This record gives sequence, structure tokens and C-alpha cells, in this order.
Amino acid sequence: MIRPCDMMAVTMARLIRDGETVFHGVSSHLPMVALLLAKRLHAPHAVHLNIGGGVDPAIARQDGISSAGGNLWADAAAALTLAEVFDLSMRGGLDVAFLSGVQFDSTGGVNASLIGDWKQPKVRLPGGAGSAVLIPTARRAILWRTKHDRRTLVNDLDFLTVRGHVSDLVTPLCHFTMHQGEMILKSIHPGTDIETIASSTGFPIRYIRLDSTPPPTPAEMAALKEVDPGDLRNIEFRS
Amino acid sequence: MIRPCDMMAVTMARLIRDGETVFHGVSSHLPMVALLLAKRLHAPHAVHLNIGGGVDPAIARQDGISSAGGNLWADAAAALTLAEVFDLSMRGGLDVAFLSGVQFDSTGGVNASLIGDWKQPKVRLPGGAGSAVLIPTARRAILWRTKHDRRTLVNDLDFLTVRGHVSDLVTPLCHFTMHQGEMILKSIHPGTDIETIASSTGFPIRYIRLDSTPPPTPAEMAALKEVDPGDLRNIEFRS
Amino acid sequence: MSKLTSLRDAVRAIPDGALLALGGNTLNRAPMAAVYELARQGKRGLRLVKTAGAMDVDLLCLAGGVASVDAGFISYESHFGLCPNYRKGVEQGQIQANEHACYTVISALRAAAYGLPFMPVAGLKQSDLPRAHPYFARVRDPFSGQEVSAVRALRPDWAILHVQQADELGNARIEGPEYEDILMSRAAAKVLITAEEIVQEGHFRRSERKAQIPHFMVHGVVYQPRGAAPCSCQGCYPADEAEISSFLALEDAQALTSWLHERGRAGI
Amino acid sequence: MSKLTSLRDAVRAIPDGALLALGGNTLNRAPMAAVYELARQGKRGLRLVKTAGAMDVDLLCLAGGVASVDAGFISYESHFGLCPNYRKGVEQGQIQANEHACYTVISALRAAAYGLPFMPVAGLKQSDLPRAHPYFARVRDPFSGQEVSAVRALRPDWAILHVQQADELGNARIEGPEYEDILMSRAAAKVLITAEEIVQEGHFRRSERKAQIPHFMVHGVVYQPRGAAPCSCQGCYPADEAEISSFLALEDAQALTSWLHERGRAGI
Repeated sequence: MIRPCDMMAVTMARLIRDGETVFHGVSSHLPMVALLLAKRLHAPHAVHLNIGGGVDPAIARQDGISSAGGNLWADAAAALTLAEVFDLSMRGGLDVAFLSGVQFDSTGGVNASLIGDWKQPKVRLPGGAGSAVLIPTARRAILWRTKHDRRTLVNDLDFLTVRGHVSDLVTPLCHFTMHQGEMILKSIHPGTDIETIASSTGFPIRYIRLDSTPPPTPAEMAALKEVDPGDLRNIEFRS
Repeated sequence: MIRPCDMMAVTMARLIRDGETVFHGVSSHLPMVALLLAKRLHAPHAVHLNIGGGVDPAIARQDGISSAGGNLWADAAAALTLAEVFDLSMRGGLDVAFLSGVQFDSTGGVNASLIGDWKQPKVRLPGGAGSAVLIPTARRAILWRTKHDRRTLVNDLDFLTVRGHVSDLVTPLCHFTMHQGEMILKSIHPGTDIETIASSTGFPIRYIRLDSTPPPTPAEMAALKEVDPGDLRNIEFRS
Repeated sequence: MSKLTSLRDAVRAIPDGALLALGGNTLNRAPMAAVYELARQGKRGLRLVKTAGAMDVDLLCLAGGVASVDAGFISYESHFGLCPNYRKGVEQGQIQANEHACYTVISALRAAAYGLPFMPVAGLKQSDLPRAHPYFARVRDPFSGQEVSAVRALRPDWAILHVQQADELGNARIEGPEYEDILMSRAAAKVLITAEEIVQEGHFRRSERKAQIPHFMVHGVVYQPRGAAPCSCQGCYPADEAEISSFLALEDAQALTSWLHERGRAGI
Repeated sequence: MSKLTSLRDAVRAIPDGALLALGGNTLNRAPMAAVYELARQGKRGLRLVKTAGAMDVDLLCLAGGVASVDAGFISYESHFGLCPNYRKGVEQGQIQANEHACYTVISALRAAAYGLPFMPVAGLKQSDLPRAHPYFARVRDPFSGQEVSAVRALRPDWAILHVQQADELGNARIEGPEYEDILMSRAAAKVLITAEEIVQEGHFRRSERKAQIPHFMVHGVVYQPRGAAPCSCQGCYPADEAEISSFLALEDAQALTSWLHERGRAGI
């Protein structure tokens, strides 16, 4: 049985190319682990940028509470503050931003702000953090969400926190990719099927060529355990 | 015989009040010494800001080449880059800026840019450095110039580098102050007289009450030798 | 010229209704001791500014002291979930949620630090945020004529920052992640420093690791070991999960008062 | 992924006509070895950017390689006087003097670093500079309607910075005054580092004094002891007055060529 967190971490890691500058923010243990995994495997020169401010931290010390803490600074060679990481993206120098949200539509729109009417929200969400400026400026934004249901993948967003350079969306069930302005299904994770995905998705499922997401290889699993001995990739599923 | 550099340093030092934030830039040994003198005497809590970036450096090491060097950083407690010193002035937090120039008029206008026509200058001057933004934003700008002649104190500037919050102008001959938008004579240094000043000044000399600049006191001279053992205050007169 | 004072006196100087920038990020180096004291003194109408806040904002919301929050992200991380008290306050209409991209908070603070009424912002393009909030606008580049987004300056009345080291004059040094603290010290009209350690001024003078916040920007220094707890403080202590959970179990402002009172007696 | 290269190869990558930011300030930590090499290679049409330049700018002007200078101040300090070659070039119409307030250079670099076409600037009010130069304009604050000055972004093709320490990946650390170097590394499209010392990457990782310029912004690293001489380099050496005077005695570009050749043979 493949755990969703492992399947997601591996899928997200595979999207990172060698040499790219990659940013993740707070509440982002899963992309953090995916990035560490990619650097261990096929993308050793990917550049790890984060809120803690360390560039390419070795992360000798795990932190289960925060993905924006001092452990991302302590053993880095260079420092770059959050403000400067944003600046980098604004001037076109950020290749990949990992971002999440609560609602996603088929156009790549993201809502991380609120549920209901914005003038009097039913649910106040945390907010998009850097999304509103990063998704339009990073070369590509990779979205992830540990829930896949019709309240998450919707036809109509309650609020558009941002639309921009979304390239991929990874969920516990599948991997979507953007194609000509539309979010289409790219691959289905092992253990589910297209009917389950269609019934769990609020927008119509479309695809050009449908693959099965390759399950984590033994090498990927071994590396995953090395870069994430504390199983931080599973935090969002435990909560 | 009082040396002009001593008279100027002491006159400039007396203009600094305790607790004020005070900036000087490059080519500014004279105001640097004046500030160190003021801090030694009546203004111990004046804050010394500079291009080297050290706040309140002790300046254990003298530097005759530059008033923007690492000696202004090495033994400071806090660091504040030039950009941040400018920011401080822009937001209204700088009390005093020391600035020089090549031409000055009776309205407090300063030319540090060029002689002749700006489209094809006869003489290209160094430029106003920070003057164009500091003189209008610092609470007051104290000007100094080691030359006092009709080419320096003029009726018409060749180019207005800046006009702003000029409060004082100190020369080897006298001390001017701004009064209702006009540069008026405040005090005459020992060893000269109003006729000499009038004939050396390109704009009409006006004053309300005319004083003699008090000569450096023995305490001032003693402190001056302590803070400036290398006689940096005399550099502009030697060159 | 010592600015050393007690936390109580320092926080007394902060008026109700103040625009207040809080240092740190989420559960890292937030100025929690000062936040506790703001709640104990029953401050009202505070307008908070932060890129990403968590327990600091949530606690002041439970205390009933918050009028508005300008931030990009207000939530705990990992298993602690959303900020229940902030959510409730916003959903009940008591607290104004001024949502930013974290970067527009930074840009708004930069505008204040640079003495500007606004800051242009690249990147803010397809979003409902500018439509929903009056602090966003568009401005025309005077050179190319193209339009770019802009955010209104945020000039905090106070920045409250917890640091590892300060001297009694106010020179303060942050070790490890700076987050927006240095910028906040420039943008705010006044700065309150709480510090793990009070060092001699000579300590910074002899070191190449200078204070990043110079004394003249600082209006009060409080010696406050563990002043970020239960949040983490780089090089000093990790976050205290049990203590955060203990806070999250509180049901109302009255329970918070007792909880803070207990901690006050224990010297926290 | 080592970026270590020779000064000659590194400078070859810089094309004629490049917009070039030079680190340091006046006679402090200017990247003189790289400036010598630019002159040796006979670069033409360089457009220089700096808040306050001195011998670096003056030497390139004597070499005939400069088309324009965007700066707030171009002069030696103290007894060395004005920059004769810069003056002559401007006065003879060969060099365009784009006078800034030093702060408007900073603001123009910030605009580039922040991905913006312009930056508003407080302070630039009563001055002929905006009238004389097309890179200044006025812009209206969209919130209050009030006007404020603005400067056009300056995005250098290259920043050339001399630092005390770098590793071969490009991580670079400046000790002491930073001047505009860190900002230049962000504003420029490419960065060339010359370094007094090449350290292991682990050196920065183990230290709390991190590199301020991260490797991925850097395109070439040159091991160049005394790479700022005859300017000063904090913690390494003071300015060399005799050498500066020796340069100032040169009468023309031909004399400069011989002077540079002599120094090249001596490994400078």
C-alpha cells in the first residue's frame, strides 16, 4: 500500500528540474521534502529557497512545527531573506514556487482567502501568503493539496486569490497539469481510478493522454526516508 | 593665529545639538571631525551616520584618504548601510546632513554639478552626491566650503543641484545662516572683517545682528587634537 | 541613556488602537512575552501588521484586543491548524481581515521606510484582492506608460521585536532568520525590543556581527529570556508544542486571563 | 558546478556597451583588478553605474572605454581632487554624465531588483536634475493624489564586485561596509565576483556569517588577492596612495596601456 504522502512527495519531486530555483513557504512540509528528495536524486543543483532565509540548507535538524524556521538557515552557505526571495520572483528569477490553497478551478485559479461572500465570509481562511504575487511571476507554480473532493476542486471559486503560471496540481489521487489554460488530468496515482477522480472533482475531467503515475521506486523510497526521517511529509494527513 | 580649518571645525561642531542624528558623506573629513568634536564636548549623544555604515564609530583608526571607509564601520556597535541612511532621511528621521558644493546663492541654492551650460558644461563637477535628496529631507542641512570667493558665493547658480532645508553655511571667513529664505551673515571669524567678506561674496551681504565668531576655546582645541590627531580637518586646505 | 525598562512599563506606552508590527514568522521568534503583556493590560483596537502570523495574532484576537489584521497568512502550521480566534473574530465581523500577499506587506513597509506614500508591486495581477481592498491600486509607470499594481504605505506606530541580543542603549541583533524584523524597525515610528540577553555595547563594537537595529531607532529595551516562547527562538529554544496546545484549549477571554495570570506568576 | 575562472576569461564575457555596476565606494573596495582587465581588453562603450566612483571610473575613462556614467558623485577624495579623465571626457562630449543623487541610483537599482520599471523617490524636489535628465519623472500617488518624484529602473547587465571571501560555487561574503554591492548583485542580470580568498562551501555553512550573495546569482568567481588595490579593502589592506598618484600622473591612453602592462607582468 502506497501512502498518499509518499506518492505526492515523489510526484512533486519529479517536477523539479536540475538547476532550478525553487521556493516553498510556511505550512509546506510536503513540498520541502519533495525538494530535498529531488536534490538527492535527479536535481542536485536545484536551489532551495525558503522563509527561514537559508539558501540550500542541509537541514541537519528536522522541524515538525514549522517549514519556515531557523533550521532552514542554520547550515546554509548563503542567506536570502523572504523579501529578497519575493524580489527574485518579481524580477523573473524564480523558476518554481510551491503553493497550496483551499479551492482550485479548472482555469488554474486558486482561492486561499475565504469561503462565502468576501464582504462577510462564512469561513475566513489563512490567506494566500505569497500566492497572489508568486503564482503570476514564478516561471511555474506547482500546487498541491492533501484533500481531493468537490469542495476543493470546484467549478466556481468563492474568491480568486490568484490566477497565474500554475503548471501542475498534485493531489492524493492524481496529477493535473495545465494545458492551454485548462487544468487537465495527466496521471492517476496507483490505487484509484478515473471514475473515483471524476466523482471527487467539481469541474469536468478532461485529458489528452492519461497515464498511471509511476509508483515510488525503491530508490525514491530509500531517498525519501533519508531526507525525511521524521516523516514530515505526512503532517498534513495526520492533522 | 587661528587656522581656518580649526575655526571651521569648531563652528560646525557648535551647530550640532545633543541627540541629533547627523550624516556626512565622502570627501567630508571636516564635518566628520566637527561631529566627533561635538560628541566629545556638548553633544555626546549625537548619532554619527556615514557611508561606511557604522553607527557611532569610535574611529580608533584614522583614514586620511576617505571619509567613507571601513574605519567608520570597524568599531561601531550597529551597522546601517548608506541606502538605509538615505531612507532614514526620506522618512523624516535625519536631523542634520553636512554637504558641500561649488556654488552657493543667497536663497540656499547649491550647485555641485557643473559650470557653464548643462547641455555642454565647461567644467564637469563631481556631482551633488546625496545633496539633491538630503537637503530637502533632513531637518537641516549644514553647508561648508573651504573656499570663500565670488566664484563660490554667487548671485546666479549655473545649475541648481538642489535647494532645500539649508540652515547654515560655514566658510573660512564667516558663518552664514538662513533667515526667511535668505542667506544672511551671522558671524565673522577672527582675523577678517565685513569689507573683506563683502568683496569676496557674489551676493549682497545682509545681516540682522552681526557677531564675531568666538575663537576656538582651549577646551575645544584640546578636544580637537584628541579626536583628530592626524589633522584630517586640514585636508581640503592642503590640496 | 539606558532604555532598559520593564515589560509592563514598555507595553504601557503602546496606546489602544495602535498600528502594531509584530516580528517573527508564524511560530518562530514572535514577541510572545510582549503579546501576553498586551493582553494582560487589556489593549483594545490594535491593528496588527505581519506577513505570516499565528499564535501571537490568535491570542490577541481571543483577548478581544484586535480591530484589524494586515497579513498574508494567519494560521498555525502543521497539526495545529487554523487560528480559531482570528477566524471567529473575522467571521463575526469584529475583526477586519486586510488580506495581503505577504510581499505586499513587505512593500507597504518598504514604502514607509523609504518615506513614500505607496510602493509599486510587480506580480499582483489576476486577483480579487485589489478589488476587495482599498489599499491596493494601479499606478502608471511614467516612462513606459504601462500600468503596475501599487500598495499603500503601512507605517506602524510600534514594531515589537524579540531578538537574541540587545544592549541597554537599544542596539539589537537578530541571529538566524531575520524575517521582516529589520524592515519593521525602519518602517515603524517606534520600536520595542525584548531580548534574550542584554550585552555590553562593547560586545557589538568588538564584533564583526554588528547590531542590525541601531539604538536611535529603539524606544524601549526589555530583558526577557524566553521572550518568544512558546514560539521558537533560533539558537535558544524550539517551539513548545504542549504550551501551544494548552493555549489552543482555552475557550474564551476569561480563560485566557487566568491562563496568562498563571504564567505571569511563574514569571513568564 | 565550480564557477572559478581566470580574470581574463571572466572579463571576456562582458560585451562592449554593457551596463556595468561597479561595487565599492570611491577609493574603497572598488573591483580594480577587473577594471584593469576591462581596460586591457579594450572594452568600448561601457555604461557605468555607481553611487560614488573614483579611480575605477577615471581609469576606464582614460582608456576610452566609457560611454556614460550614472552616478551621484565622481571624484577622488581628499588631496587627490577631481577625476581628470572623467571630467575631460564629459567636457569634450565623449562621455554622457548622467548625474543622480546617490539615492536615486539606489532607487533605480531597487526598482530593477524588485522587478519594477520605476521607483518613486521622496526628497527629489527643488532641483534642475529632473529637468536635465529623462530618467527622472513625476508620478501620482494613487491613494492621496499627491505627486512624488520617480526614477527609471537601472538593470545592469553585469555587476562586478570585489569581496573578501567567496567559494567556488559563487557564494560571496563582504566584510565591513557593504556599500551598494548586495543591492547590485540583486539588480544585475549577471554578477562577476573577484575575491581575496576562496573558501570551502562548508566554511559559510558552519558559520553564522553567511554569504550575502548566493551562488545562483553569480556567473563567475575569480581568485584575486589584492583585487581592490590600490583602493582599500576592509580587513585586508588600506588604499595605496603612491599607486593612485602613479596612475594620476598618466597623460594618455597609451601611457595607461604601458602602465597596465607593467602591472600585468607583476601579476596585478
